[in-house]
Amino acid sequence: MIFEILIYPGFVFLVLISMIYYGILRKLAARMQSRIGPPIWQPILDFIKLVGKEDLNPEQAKAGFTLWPFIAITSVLIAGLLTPIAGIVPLSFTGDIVVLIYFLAFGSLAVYLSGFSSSNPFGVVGSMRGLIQMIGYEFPFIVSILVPVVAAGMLSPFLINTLQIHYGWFGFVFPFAAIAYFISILAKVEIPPFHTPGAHQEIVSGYSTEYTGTRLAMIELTHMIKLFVLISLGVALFFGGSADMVTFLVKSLVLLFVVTLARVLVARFRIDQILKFTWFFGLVALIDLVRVMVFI
Amino acid sequence: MRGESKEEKAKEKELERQTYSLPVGPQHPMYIEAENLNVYLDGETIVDVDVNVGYLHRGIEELMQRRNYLQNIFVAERICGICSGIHSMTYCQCVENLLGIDIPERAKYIRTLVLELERLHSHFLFLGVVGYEIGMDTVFMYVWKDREHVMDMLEQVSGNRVNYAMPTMGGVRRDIPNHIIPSMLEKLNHLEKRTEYYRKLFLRDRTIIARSRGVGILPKKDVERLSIVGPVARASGVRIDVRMDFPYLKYGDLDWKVIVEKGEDSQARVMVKVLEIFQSISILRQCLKKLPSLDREIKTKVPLAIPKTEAIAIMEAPRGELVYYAMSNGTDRPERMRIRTPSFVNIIYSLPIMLKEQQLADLPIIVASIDPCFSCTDRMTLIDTKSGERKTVDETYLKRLGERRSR
Amino acid sequence: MFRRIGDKIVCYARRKSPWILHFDTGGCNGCAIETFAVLTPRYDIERFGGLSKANPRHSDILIISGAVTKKIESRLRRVYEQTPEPKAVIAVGSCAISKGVFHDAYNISGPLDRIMPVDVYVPGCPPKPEAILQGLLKALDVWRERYKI
Amino acid sequence: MRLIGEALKNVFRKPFTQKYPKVKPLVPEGLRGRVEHDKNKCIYCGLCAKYCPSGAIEVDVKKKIWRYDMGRCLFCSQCEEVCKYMVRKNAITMARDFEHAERKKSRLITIHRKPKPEK
Ligand code: SF4
Ligand code: SF4
Ligand code: SF4
Ligand code: SF4
Ligand code: SF4
Ligand code: SF4
Ligand code: SF4
Ligand code: SF4
Repeated sequence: MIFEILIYPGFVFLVLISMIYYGILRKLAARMQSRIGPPIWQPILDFIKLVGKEDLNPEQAKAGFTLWPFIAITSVLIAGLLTPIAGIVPLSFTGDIVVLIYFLAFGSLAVYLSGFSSSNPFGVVGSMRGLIQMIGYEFPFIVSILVPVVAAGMLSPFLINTLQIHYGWFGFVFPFAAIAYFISILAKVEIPPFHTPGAHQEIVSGYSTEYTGTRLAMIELTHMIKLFVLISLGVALFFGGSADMVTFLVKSLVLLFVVTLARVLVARFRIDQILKFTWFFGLVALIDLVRVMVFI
Repeated sequence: MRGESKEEKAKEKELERQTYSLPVGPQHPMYIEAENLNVYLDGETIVDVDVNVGYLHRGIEELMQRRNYLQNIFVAERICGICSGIHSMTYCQCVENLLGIDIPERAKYIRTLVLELERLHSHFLFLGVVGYEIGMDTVFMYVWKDREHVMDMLEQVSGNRVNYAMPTMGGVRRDIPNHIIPSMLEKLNHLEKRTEYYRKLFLRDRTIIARSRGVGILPKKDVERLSIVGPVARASGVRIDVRMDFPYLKYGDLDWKVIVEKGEDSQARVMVKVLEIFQSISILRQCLKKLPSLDREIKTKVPLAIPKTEAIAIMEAPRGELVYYAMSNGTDRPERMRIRTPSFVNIIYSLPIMLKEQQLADLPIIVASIDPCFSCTDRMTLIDTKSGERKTVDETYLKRLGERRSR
Repeated sequence: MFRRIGDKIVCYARRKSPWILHFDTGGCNGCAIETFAVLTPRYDIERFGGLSKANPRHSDILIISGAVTKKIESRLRRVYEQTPEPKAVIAVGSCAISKGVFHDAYNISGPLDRIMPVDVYVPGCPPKPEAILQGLLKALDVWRERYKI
Repeated sequence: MRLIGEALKNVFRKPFTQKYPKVKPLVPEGLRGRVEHDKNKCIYCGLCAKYCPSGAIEVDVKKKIWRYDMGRCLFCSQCEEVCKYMVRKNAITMARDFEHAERKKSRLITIHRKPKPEK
């Protein structure tokens, strides 16, 4: 149990594989742009470098400036522990999918609050955009997760995972929900077209503008872990689940490839366009939810 | 820019109370150069903008008055690294107008060729930057990848990728050898294919359209009122292009047409540039076809000191009309240089109109769509320091000067 | 002992992940576009782990081009202060090294090394992107020596 | 989304990137890389210094010293032209190498003195 929580598939494994996945994303994106790109362990190097860098404390920072990044990373890590990875869930109790949703949302919230606490105008605008974006994507996210939950009649992603192994892929049974889920992965991790809160060209680095060193490393790592958690949750809920490492890797890497494609192919949305877009897919996912409610 | 009068100050106070301001620049990812826009926001909507220029002001006109004519070619070139060619060529043209001399035919073709290559590279750069500003790195990467072919050609022709140092007084400094022409034509074919791809991309890609259509409207009447120039004006349906209106070098003899779009928005400005790339490619092909049949003379002799007169030269830079005015005093240094650049008008006057009531998220694409570049905006404006007198130059006088321009 | 190994790892990571900030301080922006070109497929700074961050607080290496004008000088100092240690400064182009063609213009307060310590000089007007890359790689070596373990 | 074909193709294509530090790029014949000065051909007339737009060359005509600061040079080859066409000595040529990054500013400076005539 302790081994599962701390090493595999717990904290250490989670952190490492998230970074590698992010590295694969960067490498793939570079190749699609016809560049060589960084090695896939690049995020690890970035992380070590950031930890070794000086931490600057801006004068105008408010209380919690240091705290929020760590809260953010803790909450996504806990969310990671609740997600089935290759058929193992380190932490498990009844109703854990609800807890998972809360921890993921809280992870994002903490990141945005960190932007507010830095009192930098860019940070504040970025956080504001992040919060608006959250209104957008939480709806399709929750609806799309509810679909397999209601269909399976249980709240544990672990059990849904195993159920799918016997009953076929929920992604095919509920395609709309699967698409909405995919959209909300992009939105939650701020991958294009949803990189509005950190839009480089408008507001420098958004909420993380004032952050340096370790705290910046935590914010970046939060994103990477969020991406990995969402991808593996997607595999568990929609893509047939996985009982062993090989199927898990194959399925999650395919999903990662699609995420990379999205990152490479589309332009950034404006905040009003984001709201329209995400709510549209939320409504689409509702169709599936209604189908589940009526027919099952 | 905000004045100092009482009313304006009161207005400013009022603005500050209602809104919050966001400094964009001088160090900001939105543009390569340093410039400062103070954006007043209400939520995500832009209420007002202050354009604060001058961060790159180096005092070039004054500098040019202290250097001799030959050195000034390179000073003029370094007003800006993007249209470096047009600056040095307009300068040389201006000096040749002072002397009233003509340059050899081959030199004219080579100058035209370099200018069009420069327009190509500048327009490709612009397309890439547009992609970058709307958050589409891939477009930026692809366009700049193809731009490398143009840079290769420029390097091959002139010996440097950015500051070509091609023209000199009375001609050009380097000849284009015949053996590089086939490879250049090949590259042009490749570029044409790619441009066709980008034309479809910018015209049809859903996400690009969502971000650029109907954004940053600059009505035709404002363009005419504020005398905005270049592709920005052409995208609002105003047919101005110095190359056609007052043909210089070989533009009068070549076959091409002015691109005009009616859209008035960011997308129209992008499309104007895309279509101009095709025009440039066609002009380049014509030049390259003509070159081998011309005789090899590329330079005429010019005296180093110029008797007291004055002259102007106008050319179409990638971003609009560029005017050089020079006054000589009998020595080998100009008495007065004055440069009027396109971006100055385009930035100062059109930005506040286009940005008002827009979303903050559209700021980069709007700013990018007029292709701002601040190096030439921030030259210097100085009234004759030596005599202290200030001449008023009226229109007929300018016309008279203009007539003396050699073709 | 563990400290030393840790330091070595951090040092290695630093050399493999230079995040750059480019700032044009009043040149002709020829150097600016060439620095921009370093990000693009042909030169691809990302294969050395480099990313263009455009935010001084996130960057490790400042690539500064252009003769420093008087108006921008204070801003430049602030950018330098906002960059957390360890950092390196690369002066790109003749303008930044010695004010280049603007050496006697009245509104210039450069050269760059009067304002901040410069680690690597990349001459050229503008230098080829390859030369800028070479300067960057050299700056990484400087690092290893300056923060040597 | 129109980029999708191009992007997918690129995954399997060779990247466009030059492997720069390992493989040196090809440079065109006429590249203006660096000023190369032949101290034997030079007559130390100082004309190149007069026409250099940035003052990168300084010539002490009396002591016969030619000093060149690469950190200030614009690589415009004006000096080459002056020496070739005005002085007709051809003492200056433009070399094609371009990797000049240095850690010390002083290493960018070249000083040439007129060599002692050999007996
Ligand atoms: S050039 Fe002079 S007259 Fe013309 S718009 Fe500018 S400031 Fe006004
Ligand atoms: S218009 Fe722009 S690119 Fe052209 S010279 Fe001016 S600053 Fe440079
Ligand atoms: S008008 Fe002249 S002095 Fe005034 S900001 Fe513009 S360039 Fe500088
Ligand atoms: S003419 Fe020159 S000095 Fe007069 S207001 Fe315009 S920029 Fe200023
Ligand atoms: S004084 Fe008048 S003519 Fe002269 S530069 Fe200024 S606006 Fe133009
Ligand atoms: S060094 Fe040359 S190219 Fe670079 S900014 Fe200065 S003048 Fe422009
Ligand atoms: S012009 Fe030629 S000969 Fe005269 S000093 Fe310069 S290099 Fe020597
Ligand atoms: S190349 Fe140009 S700037 Fe360099 S020394 Fe020669 S004349 Fe001067």
